[in-house]
Amino acid sequence: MSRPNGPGTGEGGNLGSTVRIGLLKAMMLSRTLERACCELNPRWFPAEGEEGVIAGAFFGLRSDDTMAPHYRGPFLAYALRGANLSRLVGQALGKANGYARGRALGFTGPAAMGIVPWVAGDLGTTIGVATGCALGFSYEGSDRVTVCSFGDGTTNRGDFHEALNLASVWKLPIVYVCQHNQYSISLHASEVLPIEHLSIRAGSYGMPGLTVDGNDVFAVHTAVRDAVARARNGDGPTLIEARSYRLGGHWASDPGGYRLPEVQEAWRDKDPIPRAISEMVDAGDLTQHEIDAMWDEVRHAVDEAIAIAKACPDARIEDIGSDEVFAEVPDGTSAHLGARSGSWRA
Amino acid sequence: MSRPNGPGTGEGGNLGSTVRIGLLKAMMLSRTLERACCELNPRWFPAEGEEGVIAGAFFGLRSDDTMAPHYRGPFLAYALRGANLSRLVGQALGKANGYARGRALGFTGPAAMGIVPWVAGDLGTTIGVATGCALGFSYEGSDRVTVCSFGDGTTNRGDFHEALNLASVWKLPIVYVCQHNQYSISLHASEVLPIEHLSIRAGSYGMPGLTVDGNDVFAVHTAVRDAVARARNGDGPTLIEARSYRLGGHWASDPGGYRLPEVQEAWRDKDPIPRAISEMVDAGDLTQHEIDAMWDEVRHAVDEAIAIAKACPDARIEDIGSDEVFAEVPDGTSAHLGARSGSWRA
Amino acid sequence: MARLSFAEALVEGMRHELRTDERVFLMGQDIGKMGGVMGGSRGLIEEFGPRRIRETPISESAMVGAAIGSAMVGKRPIVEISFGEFLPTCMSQIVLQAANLHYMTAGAVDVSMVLRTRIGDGPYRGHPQCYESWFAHVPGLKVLMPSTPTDARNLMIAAIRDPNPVIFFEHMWLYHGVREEVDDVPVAATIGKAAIRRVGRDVTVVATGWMVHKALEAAETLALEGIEVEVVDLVSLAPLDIDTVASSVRRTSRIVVAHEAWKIGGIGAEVTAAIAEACFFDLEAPPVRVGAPHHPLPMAKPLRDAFVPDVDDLLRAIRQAMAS
Amino acid sequence: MARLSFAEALVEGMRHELRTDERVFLMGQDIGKMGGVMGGSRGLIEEFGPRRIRETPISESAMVGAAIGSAMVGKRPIVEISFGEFLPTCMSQIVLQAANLHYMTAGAVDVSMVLRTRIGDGPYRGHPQCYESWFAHVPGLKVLMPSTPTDARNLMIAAIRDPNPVIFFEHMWLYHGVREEVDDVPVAATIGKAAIRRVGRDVTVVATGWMVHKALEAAETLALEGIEVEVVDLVSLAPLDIDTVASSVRRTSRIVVAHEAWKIGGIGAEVTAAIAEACFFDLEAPPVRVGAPHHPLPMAKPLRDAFVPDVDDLLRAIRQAMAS
Ligand SMILES: Cc1ncc(C[n+]2csc(CCOP(=O)(O)OP(=O)(O)O)c2C)c(N)n1
Ligand SMILES: Cc1ncc(C[n+]2csc(CCOP(=O)(O)OP(=O)(O)O)c2C)c(N)n1
Ligand SMILES: [Mg+2]
Ligand SMILES: [Mg+2]
Repeated sequence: MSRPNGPGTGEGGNLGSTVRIGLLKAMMLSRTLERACCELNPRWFPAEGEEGVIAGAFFGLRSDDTMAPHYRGPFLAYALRGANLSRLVGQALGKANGYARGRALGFTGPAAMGIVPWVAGDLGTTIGVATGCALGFSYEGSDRVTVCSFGDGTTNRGDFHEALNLASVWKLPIVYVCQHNQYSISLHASEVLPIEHLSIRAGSYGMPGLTVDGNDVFAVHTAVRDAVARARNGDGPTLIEARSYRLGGHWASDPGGYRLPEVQEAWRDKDPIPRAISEMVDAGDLTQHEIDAMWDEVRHAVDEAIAIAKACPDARIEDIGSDEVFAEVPDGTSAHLGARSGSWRA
Repeated sequence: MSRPNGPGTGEGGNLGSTVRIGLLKAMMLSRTLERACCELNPRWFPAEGEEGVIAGAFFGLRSDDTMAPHYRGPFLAYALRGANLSRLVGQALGKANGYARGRALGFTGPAAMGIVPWVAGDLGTTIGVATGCALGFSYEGSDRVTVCSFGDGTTNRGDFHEALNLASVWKLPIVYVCQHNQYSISLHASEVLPIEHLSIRAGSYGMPGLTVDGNDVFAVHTAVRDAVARARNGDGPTLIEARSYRLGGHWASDPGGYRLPEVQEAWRDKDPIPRAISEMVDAGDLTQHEIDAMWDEVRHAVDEAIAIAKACPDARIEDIGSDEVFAEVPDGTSAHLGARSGSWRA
Repeated sequence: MARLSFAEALVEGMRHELRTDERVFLMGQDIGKMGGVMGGSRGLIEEFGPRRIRETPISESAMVGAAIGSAMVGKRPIVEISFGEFLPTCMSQIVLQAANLHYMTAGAVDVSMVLRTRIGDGPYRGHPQCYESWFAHVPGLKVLMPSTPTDARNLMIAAIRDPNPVIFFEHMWLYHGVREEVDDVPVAATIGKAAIRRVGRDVTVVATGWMVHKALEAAETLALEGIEVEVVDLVSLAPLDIDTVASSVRRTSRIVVAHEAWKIGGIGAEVTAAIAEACFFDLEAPPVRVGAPHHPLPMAKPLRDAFVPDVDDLLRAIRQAMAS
Repeated sequence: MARLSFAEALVEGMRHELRTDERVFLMGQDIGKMGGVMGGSRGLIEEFGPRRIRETPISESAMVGAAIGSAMVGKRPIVEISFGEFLPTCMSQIVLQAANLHYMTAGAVDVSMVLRTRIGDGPYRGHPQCYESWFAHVPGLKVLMPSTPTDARNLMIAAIRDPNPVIFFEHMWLYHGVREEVDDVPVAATIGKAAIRRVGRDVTVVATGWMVHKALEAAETLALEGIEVEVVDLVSLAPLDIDTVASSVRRTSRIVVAHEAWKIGGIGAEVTAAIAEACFFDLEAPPVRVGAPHHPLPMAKPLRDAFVPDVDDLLRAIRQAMAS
């Protein structure tokens, strides 16, 4: 694995056993939760194979930090922040119990928990918003940070460029994690990216950039943890390219005829979860028995969440309407006429 | 002068005497023409000091290549393409004899001559259009190329990023020249750019990037000539950062109170025109007498252009209207109702 | 006569021009080996290969810039922005470059490009924003929204041949939702003409895209009650064929304008205002507009269904127009 | 009472909030040591320093994104897009992020930001595009266009305090072109209210920005002929105070709607359509719209002058409204 610019992989040994167990469990939860969503919703975006990146990026943040996860696999980030699993599954199903009451895309996050939510589908724009959260932290002089992830294909959007430049000029406390799964829908990275390593793009902004093995959750987490520490310390942003592979289709029902089954199989062998498990068993962190118990626990939690979500009513038309188009203007600041029509139907 | 990525400066000796004389004369023309525009129009954008970049970038192209010059000092590029000086001066004055009949910004180019014209003021977007010209050439399999220049500040626009990436993915025949004058209006590069050398941004697109001394017209031209040859040869785009300094204000009447007079004076001493002259006199290319004659010739041409332009009527309201909002649809392709109102006044 | 879906008809139109004009090519994301977004370019990569069916990075602004520049040097690009929701990412190229170039250069260059994009609610629940009225506001753009397979094919041909920038809106519900016998001989349709889809003497309903079909359904229902609805399909939002609408209104004296975009500031505002100006003394009742309610577009299916104006909304609006 | 220009009043409004609310800061290009674009932030850097008056790169989309994100974590950013012509470069942030966030999160976050920008013809001959109707079409945005120094200051204060995204259009001709005695005590104006600038019984003229002043001039002229014009300044384009317009029209029975933006698809289309719906039986004459002709905005001064609707255009329109 090349390291164009900064420290690299293989520092998993650095992490204490509690953190390692936490990372493994996070990956297990992500795998289980996202598989369930894929089964329940054929248009869900499978994150299978990329759990090392997601868990490594969002594990261990402070509750006052903000998270802006990529749309592929974000439920883990929300869960780490304390989101209720049945409300998340409800979102994937379009149920009334979702955090956005069915208004936003299913993969949106609970914004009140310091999550940059998905309120639209235009890739790249959330990178700018996440950067703005970091500006807010810098402005207030706090040591809060933002972690923002996005796909490899999204780094070709102008918004990526503008946001990273601004973050560097202002030395904002943000860590950018590229969840590099080698694909943008049907297009392989080699068709749309003229470079092998996205971490080199950090050089355009004078920020550290590094490439890590995204299927090594410990390596990802070590890199992000160090970058978070830099950011907290006022030393500015970092770009981390975490290389992995999208084992599933672009969406759950995508037959993926645009790629070779043998390549897919080869990547299946690099699955980050068995890899972490075998490392941890070898290191004596966990026994096979404990691992089985962790799977059981995670499966039980997800099954319960599914049962609750399924029992919920579908999103209700009473929940759309002109309320909350605008936040209410507090008294004494400005009187306010409000939107013209009070009802949701024109 | 640093050279992050590729060959560098000081190859002026490479150039034949005819080319060297041509470059000098081009700089003289640019200086004279643009000074006149500044005198005639307080909102003109002075290019004084940056002639090395402009002449070096646009001299010696084929007539079937396209040029997309930066808005600061583009008249030289147009003149090299054969534009009529009095029509250019007319544009700066808002006269009816301008190429766009007063419709476009004064610094717009004669599009029919293979120039990407300025039809709006949003910086960065023309980089995408210029890249499209190169796509057209690549698509048709010709060896035509595009040279596109822009300011240092403009490289922070998302459009810069998207265009250079696309050009590299498709190996388009285009040379990007950053006319780095260290300022974006009142902001020094150090306030808005987190890196010293913009040529490093080429690395994000896997294209060659190099930094040249923009006040050394021969160095600029050598670098562009080589990059043009690469592009013609099907080897793809290049980014050249040509470092110079804006001796005047952002616009002619800008007092420029945001910078130090002593720095300005130091740069005045590096003026690319006396520098080229003294090199050429030393090398025996030209005598002082010949140089005086060149200045006379250029001044005469510009004086004449001014006189003609001044005598022209102002842009005429007959020249606006709904004609040419749309190009006419040729017979047999599709009947066409045209715009609703035939007159220019609603 | 082949029975074509809307999507197939679109592909037929592009295929015809790709075959007959070497200058024509298509750029977009996932338009090749995946078969196109929602099948919107199915089969083209096999016939024309990657030089003419060009996959692009996620760089919408550069994509449109590339189309403009290549058009300026004589090509006839079709650039596909996968969904209308992504138009805000490339507005400068569209409204400041493409729209201005011919006029601002006093006619020195043409920008013969087509920008195709998918909008509207449909089987695919994502990215359906309907921003078409923005483009109708900006001079220099032609803005089309076909509602039938025949128009999809023949307007696509006309758009490609047109020497001007054409924004081509493809409604997602129509894609696989309507089929029609389409004449075997492709012809270039006339850009800038509205179409009367049903003749009626009592009330004029002006609609776009999927709403045209809903209006025809509403008309069937009302015919049973003896109300004869004339349905005008705008087809072209710019140039706007207000003459066809006006002459219909002069016959019916009543107008309802319906679209899926937000009512406030939608193209219906322009049609209503233009008719109020032109046909004030012909109207016997206030005009009625139907459009989406003024809040952001929700995503869950029941909310989406409630958000998008439907046949009931049209029936209510038409009855209101008939009431006074 | 101080006599303030429009630009000075804007700065006063920002200064007041910067002084009283530590969460408020301003971002933009050339807003500091240069004294602001056209003096639009003069003196602020001296008083508040570079932490609160933040110079930015030429990255409009990131600037708006930065405003949104910082608002989400509790700040009150004002982001300055130097000119309206650059709004197309940051549309996604405005219409898909800022506008949607509060609604789509079911109220979980507020986006308390002001986006200020300069539009319209004026002493500065560049970048004057008037795209305001695009924003009025999109739910979730408040859209303001003051026409007087008092409103400039007091609406700026209200916009900064408002917990929602407010797009604040500053007309360039007004900047140094109008002065007014402004009450010493700054107050937050009410957002969403139109203002009757002149009372008249014969015809209602609805206008925005500089056109309000032209309408007042036209009204003076027509008063000499015995025609009493009521001038309504929209002030707020979203929410649109159609009630104030409608009650004026109910008194006068005639309406002219005027703005500097292109007539087709401008905010005047919405006002005209809404009034045609609401006041159909009150109107005695067809509504008349005044707006820019439907071609791109030319740059040379005489062409610009001819392009921008003027007092003569208004006089003609008002006489037309009075004729039938
Ligand atoms: C601006 C924009 N353009 C195009 C799309 C359509 N689209 C949705 S997902 C996707 C692929 C994204 O690739 P990447 O960023 O690598 O993320 P991945 O799906 O691989 O996780 C595309 C092109 C979009 N959502 N937004
Ligand atoms: C998108 C956009 N944002 C802001 C401006 C306002 N503006 C005009 S010139 C300029 C400075 C440009 O700097 P640079 O690219 O370095 O070119 P220079 O003026 O130094 O030649 C700015 C910010 C603009 N024209 N377009
Ligand atoms: Mg990817
Ligand atoms: Mg510069």
